[in-house]
Amino acid sequence: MIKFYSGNIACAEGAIAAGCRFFAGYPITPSTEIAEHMALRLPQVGGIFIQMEDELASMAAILGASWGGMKAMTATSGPGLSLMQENIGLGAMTETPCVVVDVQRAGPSTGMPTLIGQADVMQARWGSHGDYEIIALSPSSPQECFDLTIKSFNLAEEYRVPVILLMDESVSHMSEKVIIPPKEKIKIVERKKPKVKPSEYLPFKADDYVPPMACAGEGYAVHVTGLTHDEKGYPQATSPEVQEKLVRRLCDKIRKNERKLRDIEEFEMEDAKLAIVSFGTTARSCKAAVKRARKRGYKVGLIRLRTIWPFADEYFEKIANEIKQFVVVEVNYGQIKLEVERCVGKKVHLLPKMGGEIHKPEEIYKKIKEVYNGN
Amino acid sequence: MKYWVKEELKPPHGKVYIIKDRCKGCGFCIDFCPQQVLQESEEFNAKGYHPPKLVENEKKCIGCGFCSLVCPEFAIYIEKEEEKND
Amino acid sequence: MEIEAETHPLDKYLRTDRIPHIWCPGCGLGTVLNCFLHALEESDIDLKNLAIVSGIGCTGRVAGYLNVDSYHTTHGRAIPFATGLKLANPKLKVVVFSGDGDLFAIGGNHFIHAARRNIDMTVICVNNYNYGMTGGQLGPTTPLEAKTTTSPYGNVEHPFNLCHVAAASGAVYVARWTALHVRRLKESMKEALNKKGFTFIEVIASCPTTYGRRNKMPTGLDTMRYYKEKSVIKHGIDPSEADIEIGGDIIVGKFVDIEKPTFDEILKKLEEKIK
Amino acid sequence: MRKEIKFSGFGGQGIVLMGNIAARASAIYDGKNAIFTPSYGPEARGGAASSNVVISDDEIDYPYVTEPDVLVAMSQEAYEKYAPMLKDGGLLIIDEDLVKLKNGEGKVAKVPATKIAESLGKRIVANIVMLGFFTAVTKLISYEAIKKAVLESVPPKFKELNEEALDKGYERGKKVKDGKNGKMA
Repeated sequence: MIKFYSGNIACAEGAIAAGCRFFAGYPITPSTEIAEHMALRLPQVGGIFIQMEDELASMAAILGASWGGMKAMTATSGPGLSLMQENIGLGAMTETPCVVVDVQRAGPSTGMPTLIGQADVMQARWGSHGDYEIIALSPSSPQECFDLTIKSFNLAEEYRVPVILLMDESVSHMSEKVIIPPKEKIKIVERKKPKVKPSEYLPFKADDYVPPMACAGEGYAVHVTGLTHDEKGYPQATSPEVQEKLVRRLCDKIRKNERKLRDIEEFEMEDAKLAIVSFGTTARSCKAAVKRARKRGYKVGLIRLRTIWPFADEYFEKIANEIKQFVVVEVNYGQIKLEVERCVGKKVHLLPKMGGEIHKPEEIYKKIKEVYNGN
Repeated sequence: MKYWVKEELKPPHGKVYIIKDRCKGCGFCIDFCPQQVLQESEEFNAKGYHPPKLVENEKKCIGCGFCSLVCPEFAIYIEKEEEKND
Repeated sequence: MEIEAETHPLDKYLRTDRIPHIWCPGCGLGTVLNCFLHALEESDIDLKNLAIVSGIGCTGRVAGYLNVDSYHTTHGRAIPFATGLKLANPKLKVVVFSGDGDLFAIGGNHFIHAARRNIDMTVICVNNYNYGMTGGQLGPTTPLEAKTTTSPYGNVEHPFNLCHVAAASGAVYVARWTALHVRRLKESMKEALNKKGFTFIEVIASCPTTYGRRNKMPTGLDTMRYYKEKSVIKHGIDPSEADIEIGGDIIVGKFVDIEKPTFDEILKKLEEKIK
Repeated sequence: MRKEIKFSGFGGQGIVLMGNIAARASAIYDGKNAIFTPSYGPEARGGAASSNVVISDDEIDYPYVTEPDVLVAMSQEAYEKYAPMLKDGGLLIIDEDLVKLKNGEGKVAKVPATKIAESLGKRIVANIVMLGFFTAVTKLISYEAIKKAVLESVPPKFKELNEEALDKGYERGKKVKDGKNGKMA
């Protein structure tokens, strides 16, 4: 089926296709159409839409719904994501599958509510207090808004972690062709359930990093707490040993699977001497610039990050020697640039924008020429 | 109905059970027992509190269960003795 | 002679491997939880489908002691978490147990909106007039002039009358008791558990360690005796007439018991309509 | 071949819908690549409204309109604001009763879209008249495609009216294109 969807609508449809049956949200530009579309669609498929009183409540509600056995999502923008952070931490600590869509606008504070920003990259990673790992994906087209929303749900279920879909205002409002595969062709992942009797079940004991999850009403009488807890789920808030084991596992279940979670589009990278690194709508401009530069003989390629977190450390470490120069193009003042620099161990060039618009291809092309020719 | 009057006149009776080591000595059960059948014991429990004990004339407990409800530690409960007519 | 026992008949409702609980001697919280266990025992509630949600604070620990699906969430957010839980699985009987600070200061907005929506859940607020776990700071229910660690010269703020807030926000059942009114509290808990809609019970309870000793009631027993002296039962009165003041009567009773369609009932009707 | 189109006018004329229909027609029914981006937010309430379409046979990377090949202006304010953006040699399409041209225009096509809509009894379909005209004049979208896209965008009871509006505009456009009315300068 071919549809003509905006990124926001594609995201909402992707959620429905992924099996999301609970949405709690609070209106905020530029994500509002996701909530509106969920309000329209969920009652048609037996799902629940609730507009909460704020983003804190929205985030708490989707955690509750997830423990109630439903796949759940909220959608917001930067200011709302800030308000959700404490409960994103609760989601990480209690290993609650859920999806948080952040349609990025320009900040800080209220910033430019109707225009693009890409500066929530670090907020998505480090927004809540304490050590934890999270997964974040970033789409560049309405098609990817659909596909990556489904993927977000699948990863949330597989890894039992909140997954953040880092959209941006541009991709959220542009409309483009979206191909919706038939239902049976869409891969759907469900959370692992316990196979043992309630008396033998340890709700936070994991054999392969991710424990099976018993939801409310399934007879397992699980205690779930944001306090440091043992494998039984009981608070052990004064035991550094329990903390060590728990937090290490919460982080390692993502870190140790970085390669599996990695999702990168390489364009013209085979013989590239200079690599552009970008994500989201901005990457589209980069692609146009790379095409132009290639026509003029520049050996330049594009690395587009679809998975932002966990960061592809190993990938960048590996290509650090082959690629002479890196240019990161992003609508912020160098958040991904810092990550690339950390991995490749040398100076990385930055072409930032503070927000309100994406780069035009000619700006990027100009930067390519400059860096390539060593000016 | 004539039997009803006769039976009700016989006061009910309760057996008092105490889980001594759970007690934190708040005194609620002792203070608010309508029959005043409880008092603080001299003995210390494992946590160093004085759990309650029955006063001499234990027959006064009517098994109302107030102590069982008011205890914050789930440390005391009542079993109503069967009301027999003998 | 009293009989020494090892276990309690209501232990089946508790995670006994976590007892004794962390609450201080003379704290009313254990009494409230105990009444709740009795209410469960006397109700027809399927434990498999009972879920307890708490926020943060001393009362927030209730969830961890009950041997059912229980969720100890973040400060103030028990109600929205419970909202999601209940809507996602309508079979559940969801009970929120939390304190006055958690439910009415940091979480106050969620309380009024859940009541407005008539989400089918029971909220039990243990009101001890202060933030106990952090050492006795003033809270949204601290009476005017009461001394706390952040009102060392006496509280200068007017407190909430929680039952008035609940009723005004749309709760279908509103009752207030003290921790001394154990039988009536237990009965109210049974009524609330068996009623559909947003039901609310405020329990005024002692906090000797951080509130009582700064306010001339150094033990739990002092506070309970005060309740005995000052409590007046007035069923059915307008809860706006049940403000709490230092030295004044503590008006208790069942204030509201009305019928109103719940959020999920209305939603179900809507789903039928658009089919 | 990448073509950029900007539809513009004032709030309430259905400018955003025009762009959406045009891009959808091209993407779904002509099988081309097309992107639609609305002007968005407070700036879209009152004042000059615009919506943007990029149509291409190839993959569209940069999604925005910067130098329109075609500018459709349905208000004076929109014309004055956006005309300077028009690409050299680009085509300007105006509602001739609502826009007074200044000097130095290149190619211009004029249509009394609002008047035609009023003659059909509904001023509100001026945007559809304009879409029909645009389709005939630019040939960037096929008639069949735009018709399907229009009809699926309107409520059933207004299908007939919109079809008529589209056709009126299209007929007018064909004449202009063929030079019969001589209005395409």
